Amino acid sequence: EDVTLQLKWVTQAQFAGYYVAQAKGFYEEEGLNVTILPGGPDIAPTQVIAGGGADVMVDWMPAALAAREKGLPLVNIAQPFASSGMMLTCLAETGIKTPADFADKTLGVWFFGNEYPFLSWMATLGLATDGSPGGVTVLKQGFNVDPLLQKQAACISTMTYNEYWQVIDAGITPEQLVTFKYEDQGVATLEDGLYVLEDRLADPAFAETMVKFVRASMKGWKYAEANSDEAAMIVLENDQTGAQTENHQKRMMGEIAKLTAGSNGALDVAAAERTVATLLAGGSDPVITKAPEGAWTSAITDAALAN
Amino acid sequence: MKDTLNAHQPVIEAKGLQLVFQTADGPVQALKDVDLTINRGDFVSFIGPSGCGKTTFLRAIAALEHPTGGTLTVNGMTPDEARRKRAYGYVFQAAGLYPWRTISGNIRLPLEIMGFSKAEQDQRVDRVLDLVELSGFGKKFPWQLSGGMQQRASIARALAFDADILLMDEPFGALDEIVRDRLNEEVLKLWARTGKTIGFVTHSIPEAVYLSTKIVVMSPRPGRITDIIDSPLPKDRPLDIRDSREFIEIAHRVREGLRAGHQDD
Amino acid sequence: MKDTLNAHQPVIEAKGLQLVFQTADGPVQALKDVDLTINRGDFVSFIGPSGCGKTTFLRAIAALEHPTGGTLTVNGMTPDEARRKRAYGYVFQAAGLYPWRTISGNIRLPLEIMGFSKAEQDQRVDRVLDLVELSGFGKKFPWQLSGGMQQRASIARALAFDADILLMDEPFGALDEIVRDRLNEEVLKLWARTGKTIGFVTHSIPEAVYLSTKIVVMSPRPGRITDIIDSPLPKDRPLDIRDSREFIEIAHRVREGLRAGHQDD
Amino acid sequence: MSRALPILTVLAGIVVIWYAAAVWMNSTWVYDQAERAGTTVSFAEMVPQTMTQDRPLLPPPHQVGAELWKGLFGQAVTSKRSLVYHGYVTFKGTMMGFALGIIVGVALAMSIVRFRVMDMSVMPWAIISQTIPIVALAPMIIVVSSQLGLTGRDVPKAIIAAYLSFFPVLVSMVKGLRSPDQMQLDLLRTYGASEAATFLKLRLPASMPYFFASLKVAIAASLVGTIVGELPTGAIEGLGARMLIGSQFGEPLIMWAALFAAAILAGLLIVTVGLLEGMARRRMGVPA
Amino acid sequence: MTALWVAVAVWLGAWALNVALAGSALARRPFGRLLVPLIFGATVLVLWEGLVRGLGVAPVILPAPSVIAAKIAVELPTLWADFAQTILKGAIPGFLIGAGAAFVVAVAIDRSPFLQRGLLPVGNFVAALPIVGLAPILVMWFGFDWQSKAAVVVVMVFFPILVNMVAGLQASERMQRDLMATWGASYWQSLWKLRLPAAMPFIFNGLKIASTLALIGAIVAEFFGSPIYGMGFRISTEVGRLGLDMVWATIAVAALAGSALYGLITLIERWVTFWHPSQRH
Ligand SMILES: Nc1ncnc2c1ncn2[C@@H]1O[C@H](COP(=O)(O)OP(=O)(O)OP(=O)(O)O)[C@@H](O)[C@H]1O
Ligand SMILES: Nc1ncnc2c1ncn2[C@@H]1O[C@H](COP(=O)(O)OP(=O)(O)OP(=O)(O)O)[C@@H](O)[C@H]1O
Ligand SMILES: Cc1ncc(C[n+]2csc(CCO)c2C)c(N)n1
Ligand SMILES: [Mg+2]
Ligand SMILES: [Mg+2]
Repeated sequence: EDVTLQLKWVTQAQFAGYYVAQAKGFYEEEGLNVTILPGGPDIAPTQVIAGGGADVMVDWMPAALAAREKGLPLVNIAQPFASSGMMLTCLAETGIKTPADFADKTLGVWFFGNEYPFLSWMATLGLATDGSPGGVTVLKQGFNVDPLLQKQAACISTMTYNEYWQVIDAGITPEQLVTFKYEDQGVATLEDGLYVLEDRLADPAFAETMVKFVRASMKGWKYAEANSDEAAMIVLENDQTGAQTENHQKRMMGEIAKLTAGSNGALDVAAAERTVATLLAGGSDPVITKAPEGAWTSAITDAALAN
Repeated sequence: MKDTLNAHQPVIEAKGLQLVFQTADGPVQALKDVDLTINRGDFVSFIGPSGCGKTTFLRAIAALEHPTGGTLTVNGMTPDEARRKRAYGYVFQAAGLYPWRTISGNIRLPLEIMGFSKAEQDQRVDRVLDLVELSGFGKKFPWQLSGGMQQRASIARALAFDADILLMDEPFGALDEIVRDRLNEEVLKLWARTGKTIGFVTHSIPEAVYLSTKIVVMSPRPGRITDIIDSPLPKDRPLDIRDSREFIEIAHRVREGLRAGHQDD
Repeated sequence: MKDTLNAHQPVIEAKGLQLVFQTADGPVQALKDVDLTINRGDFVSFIGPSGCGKTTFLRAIAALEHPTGGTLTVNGMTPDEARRKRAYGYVFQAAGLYPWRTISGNIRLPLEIMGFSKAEQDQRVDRVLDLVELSGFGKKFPWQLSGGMQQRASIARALAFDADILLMDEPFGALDEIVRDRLNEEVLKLWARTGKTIGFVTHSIPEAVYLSTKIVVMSPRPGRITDIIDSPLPKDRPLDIRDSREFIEIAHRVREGLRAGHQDD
Repeated sequence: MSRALPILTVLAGIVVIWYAAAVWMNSTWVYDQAERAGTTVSFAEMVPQTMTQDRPLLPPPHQVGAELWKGLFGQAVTSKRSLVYHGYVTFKGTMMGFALGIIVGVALAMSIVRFRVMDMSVMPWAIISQTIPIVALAPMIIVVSSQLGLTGRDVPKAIIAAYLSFFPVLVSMVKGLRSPDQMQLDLLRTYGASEAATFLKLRLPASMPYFFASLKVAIAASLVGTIVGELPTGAIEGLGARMLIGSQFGEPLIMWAALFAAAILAGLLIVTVGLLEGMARRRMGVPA
Repeated sequence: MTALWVAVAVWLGAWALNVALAGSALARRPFGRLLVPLIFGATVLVLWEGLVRGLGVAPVILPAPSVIAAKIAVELPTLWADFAQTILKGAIPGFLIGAGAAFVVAVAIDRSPFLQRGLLPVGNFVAALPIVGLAPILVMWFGFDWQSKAAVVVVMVFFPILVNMVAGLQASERMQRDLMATWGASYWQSLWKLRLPAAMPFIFNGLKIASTLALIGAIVAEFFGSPIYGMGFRISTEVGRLGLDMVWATIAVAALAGSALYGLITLIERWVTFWHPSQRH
């Protein structure tokens, strides 16, 4: 059976589990022929899956829920990432010590569907994001950490597994930085999960395929967690740009393993509900306006983990 | 060719011809009440000040313009029918050779369009190149030839497919007097040899007198014929006929006709 | 103007003049061993087949080309110095009006460049427009005028600033015979009135004979002077002087000279 | 030699200015780092430190040169680390887009010249099409073409490249097909030539100089389009993907090297088109 | 499905109408020249609407024109703010600076054939640099706001205008230049009175090409970092949010702005180069 998986970003250790599952033949064992499509700056996985370009995709829950409200019935079938790796990294020299100090500062944020957790957090903090006085000035940050190095922003969005280390690599010591993990601020939202379209899930054959897919993928993830360096090398082999480095990927894999730890693939409904609550807390402009129904199912993971 | 025998048979007949151009500034009457009959084998020159409609008349004959009044027939047909029957060879003021074709290629062009066989094409190209003394230059491109040679090539092109009627619009305007004299002689020879009917536009009085059996003097605003002079000169004309009394008299009459047309300037 | 009195004083003197163009195909000898003296108030015509160096010689006088040998002086200076002293009025074959300026604006252009006052400019523009019979057309743009009118405007432009030496390169090439006759008469009048020194290139034998006090016949490959004919015609020349015996004789001599130059074709 | 000298001089000038700018721009970081470390650096100490940074604001020429060298010659050309390999991927995309652009441009130009209604209705929209940022359409092109069953990334990439390259061809060809003057057209009418003959024997050859002139612009546009298209198509391979990855992973040198590789590729393509043009012109009898 | 067939019928009908219009006398009047492309544009929209409805295309892939129009109506203030940021602050100043710089450089190198022969090939090279490579660098150098967008635009428009200017300065005919020489005109006199006016048709050619580049440049540069408004920001963000109606609304604004800029330059061109043969028929 053919399965096409659309990733949310370029080939990197963030997606190690799937590459490992493929390289180690876990998919093959299940009788699956999986095509992994890397993402990129202009690829919205939600749009790809809506257009029939993929069967299943990796995305963050806020983006998936927002798309669901827009009428694209996405359903979470598995959640390999138990914790969130997102944080805000600030230069200590700007004087920021607590979130209260964000007022009147410039913060770098990723958009393209990655902005929802940030907007919810700011709403919780009561900080306006439209640039009005007393609020924060938001920048759409590009793909790199330059805005922080160039001091164009006081803080930027970073992932524990990638951008944070780039700041460190650039020559700034951890002591010169102040970081705020969403996890610690109580505004964590669920990150990389697997999503499919609801109507397709109604087809038992497809559901069966997804069961196999999730089972193999989780096997891949657990292997990657346990064999972090090998997993990084597998990712590196799959990077066709040849621009990724061993260093980066090994370190990223190490950090990713911390996020997948404790997940067997089954969605922690409490965490999902917390995510929904965070997103609903957006004050006048919440990311989603009502609690979704049927946005996740345990049917697939239940079946996958049963045997 | 077939009818060369019955000369003096009218080939081109214009009766009350009118041609009005619609322009942004209003209508321009380019030709008014033009009556003219050209017989088979005639050599007719058109002379007149700039803008008097010489070119327009020639173009009307070749169905490149459409008269807005009167009648115009060519071999008893409409000009358009005659054009489709390939009755015309037309030589424009500038040589107008296609720069991307060699001289041979340029001459071959009408033959290709008219569907002559390859062998026939080759043979005709050779023949007319010879006729205008350009043998050996067939492989050159136009810009490699002098202005006079280009002009001869364009005449060769018009001759290649043996149209009955040859229309030439100031073909020698850009040439110097000596070259012009020589080409004049050659056109005359060619005409004598082929018996074609020729319409010829020029600004030069001596040229008109030297070449023609009939000189049509035109005047502008609106373009009309003011004088038609039948030349009494013999068909055989050495260059120094231009010093003869008869020649000078005709030239004088043409000049007077022209001057009259200019009076209203 | 100041020296109008001492006529017959040499204005332009060429001795053993050589001009070689370096081209991609090797050097082209455009002028070879040209010796010529032009006196103040002379009207000198240059005639010769295409490519014989007429234009090149005129351009060398105006410092637009630089001789590669021999000497050339204008009023005892180098041509370049004379140019900077604004000694020349130059009329090119094509009118060469600037299309973005009106006729007045075109005539005013050299005056602006030479720093005439605004009032002086207006007055001169009016005067020369009148001279070439274009009063009333000052506000038109060049493309709104006929070719002949454009040519007259370009002559007006060359006259506006009263240069001592007027160089004209086939100024009437594009005009019909009648207009040409009229402009010929006017150039003669102007020359008589102003006493300018005029260099004039033409392809027309009658024109050269009618206008000049001195006719320079040239021949090509390499460009050289084959004959210099001093005209015995009086300064005052009605148009019908062209039917006189003397005129025809000079024309004949010019024609012979030209024909000789063509022999090697 | 006489052609190379001016270019070399200008390049030398650029290199000098570039070094000066590199020192100036990269010095900020040196001073910042010194301040963070609580030390000070003199000018003489600063300059060398601007030449060797990992993340320079403006890498000096030798750094870019070294990275470029490594990318081009540091490994087998088939390796995915080789810029030659990625250059080839981009080149392939460029050529596909270029070919598609030429076909579309020429076909549209032909119908515009032939049919007045096409001229009046399509031409303004062709201009408008170029005011739409292609990157905005890129994601949709990908999705739509995958819906049409074209799962490969080559076709969307070629469409994006063609979108940019058809326009110069269209504009030039319209001009070129209309370049024959009235006399040249009238000549064929006196021959009673058919419309097809007029097109083949006159309009088409007369348009060739315009056509070739447009090709240089079109191939450069096609290259830019391909590189743009390499980001949303999954940033898998090609120079565009390397630029993105270089930027994303804080390796500006990778990005700069890819940028210069793209410029070199552009130069090669333009020169090649120029040579082809020269050959065609000679065959069509244009003086050298 | 019926929607599709209705749309196709409308398309065919309108096309027939256009064929008739283009052949009629109306086609020669400004009104007709505007009407025909507008009808064409309208039929494209109808066909698009029909396709989307008839084939049931998901709105997250391609929204119908009616949906886009509704979005434009609702979001006017946002669209205006984006327009002001990207076009008024980014594209237009960048365009003016780039054109000005090209002008100055063209005049500066005009007297040196050596510099020209060196600079122009290198220029061609730079002009072929992909904007997606340049934009991140310029954002890094000039910050997130409009300055970096203007810088991208400057780089993009500089060479096309320069190349055309240099060609234009050489466009005067030899005879026209020789005339200036016979009058003993200085360099600046012949520049102002001859060579610049003669260069105008070329310069406008360059400006027209540059105008579309300016727009694209300003928008694309926002993909690589921007404040949270601007047309490029809007497009890149809304694609990620599946707000395709807003994406197309912004594209419509971009096309409108681009056409307006192009049209404006064409008008000025007509006014300045009224004398050029291409401007009168
Ligand atoms: N296509 C056209 N549209 C409008 N007016 C035209 C057109 N062609 C010619 N005319 C006008 O018709 C008149 C006659 O023009 P024509 O070209 O026949 O003159 P001509 O005698 O050949 O002049 P010349 O000796 O200058 O070639 C002129 O007033 C001219 O302006
Ligand atoms: N700039 C140039 N470079 C190279 N050769 C030139 C140049 N200008 C003229 N020539 C050559 O010099 C010779 C004389 O040219 P010139 O223009 O003076 O002839 P002309 O007598 O004015 O001819 P025409 O009557 O055709 O105007 C010709 O062979 C011409 O090809
Ligand atoms: C337009 C755009 N900008 C930034 C990101 C950043 N981002 C979001 S998740 C992720 C993975 C961690 O490296 C990264 C880099 C994006 N996806 N799209
Ligand atoms: Mg005519
Ligand atoms: Mg000459």
